[in-house]
Amino acid sequence: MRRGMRQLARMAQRSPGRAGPLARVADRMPSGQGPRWLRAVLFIAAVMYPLVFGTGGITQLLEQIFTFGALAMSYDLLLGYTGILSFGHAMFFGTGAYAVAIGLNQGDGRLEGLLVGLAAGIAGSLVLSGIVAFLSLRVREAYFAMITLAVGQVLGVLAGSQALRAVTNAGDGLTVPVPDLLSGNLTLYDMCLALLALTAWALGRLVHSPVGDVLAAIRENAARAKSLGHPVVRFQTFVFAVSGVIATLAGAAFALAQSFVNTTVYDVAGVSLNVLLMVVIGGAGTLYGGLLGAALLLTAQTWFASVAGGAPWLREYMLAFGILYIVVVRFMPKGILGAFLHRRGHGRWRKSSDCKTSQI
Amino acid sequence: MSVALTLLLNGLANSALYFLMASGLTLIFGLLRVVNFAHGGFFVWGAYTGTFLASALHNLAASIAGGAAVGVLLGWLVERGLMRRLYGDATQQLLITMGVLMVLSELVRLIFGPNPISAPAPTSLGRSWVVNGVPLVAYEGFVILFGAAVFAILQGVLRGTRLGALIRAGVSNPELLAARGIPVRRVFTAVFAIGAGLAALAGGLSGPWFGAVTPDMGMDMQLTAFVIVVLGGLGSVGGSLLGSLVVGITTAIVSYFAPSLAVLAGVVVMALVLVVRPHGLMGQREVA
Amino acid sequence: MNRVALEVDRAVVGYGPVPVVDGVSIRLDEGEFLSLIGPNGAGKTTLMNALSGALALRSGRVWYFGQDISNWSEDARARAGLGRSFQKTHLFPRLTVLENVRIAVLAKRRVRFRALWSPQDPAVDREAHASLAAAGLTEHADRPAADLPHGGKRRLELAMLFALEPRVLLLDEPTAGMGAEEADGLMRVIDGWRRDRGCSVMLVEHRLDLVMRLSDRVAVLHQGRLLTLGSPEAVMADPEVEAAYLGGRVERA
Amino acid sequence: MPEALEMRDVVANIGEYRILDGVRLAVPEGSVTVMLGRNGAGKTTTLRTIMGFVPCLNGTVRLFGDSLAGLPPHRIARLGVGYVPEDANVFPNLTVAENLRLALPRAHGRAQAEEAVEQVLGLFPDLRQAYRRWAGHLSGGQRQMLAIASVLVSQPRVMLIDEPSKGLSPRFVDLLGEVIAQLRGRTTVLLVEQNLRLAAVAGERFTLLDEGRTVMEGPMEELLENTALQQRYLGVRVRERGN
Repeated sequence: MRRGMRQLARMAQRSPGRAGPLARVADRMPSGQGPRWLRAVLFIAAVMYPLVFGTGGITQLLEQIFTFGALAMSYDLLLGYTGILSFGHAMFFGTGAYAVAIGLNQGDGRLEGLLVGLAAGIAGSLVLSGIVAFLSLRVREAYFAMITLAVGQVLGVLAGSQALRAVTNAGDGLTVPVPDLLSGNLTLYDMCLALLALTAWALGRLVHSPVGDVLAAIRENAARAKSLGHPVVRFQTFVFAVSGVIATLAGAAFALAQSFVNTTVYDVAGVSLNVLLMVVIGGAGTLYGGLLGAALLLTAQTWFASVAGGAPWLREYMLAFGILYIVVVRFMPKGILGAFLHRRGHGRWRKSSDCKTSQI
Repeated sequence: MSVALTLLLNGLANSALYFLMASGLTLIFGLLRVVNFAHGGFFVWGAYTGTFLASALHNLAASIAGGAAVGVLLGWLVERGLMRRLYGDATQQLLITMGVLMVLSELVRLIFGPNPISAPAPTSLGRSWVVNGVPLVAYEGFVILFGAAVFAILQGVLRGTRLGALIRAGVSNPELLAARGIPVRRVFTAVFAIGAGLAALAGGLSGPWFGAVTPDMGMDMQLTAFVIVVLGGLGSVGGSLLGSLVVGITTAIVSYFAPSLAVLAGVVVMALVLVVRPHGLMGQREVA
Repeated sequence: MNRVALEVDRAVVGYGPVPVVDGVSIRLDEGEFLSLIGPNGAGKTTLMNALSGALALRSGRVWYFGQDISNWSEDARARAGLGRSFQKTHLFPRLTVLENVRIAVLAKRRVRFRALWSPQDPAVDREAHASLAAAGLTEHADRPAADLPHGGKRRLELAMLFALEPRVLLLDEPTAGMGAEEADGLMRVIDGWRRDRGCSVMLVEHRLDLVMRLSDRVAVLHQGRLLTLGSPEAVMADPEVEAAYLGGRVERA
Repeated sequence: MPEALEMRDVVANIGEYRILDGVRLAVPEGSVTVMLGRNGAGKTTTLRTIMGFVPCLNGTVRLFGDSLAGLPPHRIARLGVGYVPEDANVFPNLTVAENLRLALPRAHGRAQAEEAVEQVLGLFPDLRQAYRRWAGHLSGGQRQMLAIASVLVSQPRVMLIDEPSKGLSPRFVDLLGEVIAQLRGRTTVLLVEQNLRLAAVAGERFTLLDEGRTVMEGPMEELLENTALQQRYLGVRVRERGN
């Protein structure tokens, strides 16, 4: 799996000359230049699509795929690259969405409102990630999962609470007045695509930098990384913050693209678990797996919704996803891209350093 | 004064429900080393089964027992079918239990619909009195007594029975337990099923307590239970009692003065405790 | 004459009525090779853990080149130059051998987040290769660490330690599970490297022949207490050591 | 007549490490056999393989002629194999009494259980005094006694004892030697021990392990007389002292 991961990390790097020493293992992979070529074609196709076919249902779906793809890739940085499990990624996504929505509402749809909102959202997310990391990373892995879940849920309840109706419009949600500069479907479409491209570039660079090597060390054997002198908690906090900021941007883009925000952006099942599902299905630790998962799930979701008229139970796609999710975790822990890329079988989640030998 | 007493009783009833949830969670963690994210799913199934049976049978004992039985059955199935193969792989277990929560909640939504279903208290416990300005609600008293009884029974079982000794032994060293000829896997299954049953019991009791059941109540209760076990210290039954009391009473007080902030109260208390004691009030540092 | 590299003063480690390490004081001079011996369960590994910061002291202090590091975290001590190896190999099994060493080089160079803006430094790779060469692993550089034979894993542990360029090496049974000749070779690598760099070594080891040959001084731990500390000859001649540690009639040579 | 315990060409891995690579072992009924070898030779893994904690990849493990292959540890224990691990061999959060009773089959009636416990307490008077205390509060020596006692109480046909002398003072090591000597005839013992002195006192036969294989076995005297062998495989030499 390591090889494929590096392969993808290298793909994400524009200049091949910059491929560092860790990429050497990947260099021997047979698949070579194919994926990079594919990536360029997909990018150009994504840019061209609305120019050729115009905007409509499909571009709306694509906008969602781009924003959720960026969100899923930021989540993969946590789960796949650093090996920490969060059930509350919605706390950042929702904060970004609400910050932009509130900023634009208070600023009467002017660009300044957007910028102030965005800045406030990013600052809020940084503070949030710092607090959550401080509370939970010192203890044990499970605490991080529990506390992220709790904090995410609390924010959702706050956003819907009557006490904050003046700014959040409580449970009714906010309509987002899109600034003139961004109005027009194509601009928003391009913005979402730009966010995705930027995320892919930044994350590719991050996981391939020396910091990325340290993250891999933490994922493989955190105790050893610490005993070698790496400040593990500091790195985990940093990754959590980076991932949070990207998720905040994704939330902001989502709010603009939908021009409406309500408490569902903080939803555990709808966002936190959905994005987890995307990464797990696509393949954790592959960077682009999350994007693949987002594309599959969102397409399926749209399809379910469109055929649900005749069969209302199809609206319950969350149930189907839940079952799918259990099946994937249980039987296909590498995910689609992971299984495709990695022929050599090392368990993904297993920390093979401390092999369990007991047969009880 | 009467307000304080009212809030105290209210808080104690909350605490009793929370304790049922948190003690199961903490027992499962202590023995299996798994944080069971599916716990809220067992809770919601207990609540719906209880409500359904209550409307069909009009018998409180039968409906609560039926809810608990469903919880035990679900717990048994989940442990046997999914958890068993994943011991020693913490991340994958967390992911699986989360998936189970999703499926159990969605199944409830599918079968019973997304809207709240009212769950009245049985007529025998629907009465209330006012004593010196303090309203005493029969069902509230029932919940408090029930919680206290479960705590006493749990302590009794853990301290005084062979099963209790096995559970305590398994918490400290499951491998040695196997070496003494005990089928540890079966103890694991039993504890997981008991924990699930306790959660479902909490569900069955909380229908009439909240007046209605909704598919989302599992997730909400689950979060409160997490706050409690983190607060009290994961793996300690005493800690979950203490945590339940703190969170239950705090929630009652805060929801009286500022209802919309009630959900914040528990999390803020938890955060404050974690700053001072990262391993919770009664939790112990993991021995390396 | 020599500076004191590491000093532990009346260390007590472990809870409960019987501490695992109970009031041990040892001084390690700069450039010195000191071995820690004692029967199984004497508290040697626990003492190592307390020195490296993996375990907290219940009481007592640890000094490192005159600085009180008793409250420093494990990673801070490692960054200051206190390198530690483990009784059971403790690697990044899915990364390649070279990558394992690179992680150590990066630890020494203190990766900061600005590394995100600067491309990979080829010097990191060079240093990693140098450490691999010192441990005799060059030809295995591109294998996953998990695929190495046992002796190779031991050498990789060493290469990672060397890459940290520590001023003090804490070695916990580096030859565990090795054959006699292999162990001998490994110790020779360690000793050569030590002489080269002038760093200090504290070694826990069961093979007394190696201990006696290499050590400047030997400390005997028994039931959490320091029994004797002296030259190898003095320790071997000490009847108390034989009685308590070696058990009367039978003796390890 | 089959041996109480017999291993042939046993191969076992822990994680990616091959730890056992050809262990051969024959423990006659009623004997005390000592397994020796330096650190990392595979002694503990051999015991854990017998117990079923480590899967046996190749070769056979037989108890009185019956194969133990593929059985889970608790089944092996119920077949009469008692295991005293090196560390963590009592339940510290249980009392001494609870530790002793835990291993008794449920089929035992109360009276029968009392009798079994009583019998074992006769061997370990120290434990009788500490009967109601938490096992975690015992001293190292008492804890080792409790570990042996709580296995003995279920009257195993074969006992596997892993380095009981670890961390004990010489006085307790002597006591331990007496206890193990008393086991002779009552049950069959496979003892892992680095302390050659205890081995010499307690054992009748020895098995020598090196790098995961059996290099030699035979009567204890053979090993005690052969200093070259000790030197080679144990790094140990026997020397007469004081005369």
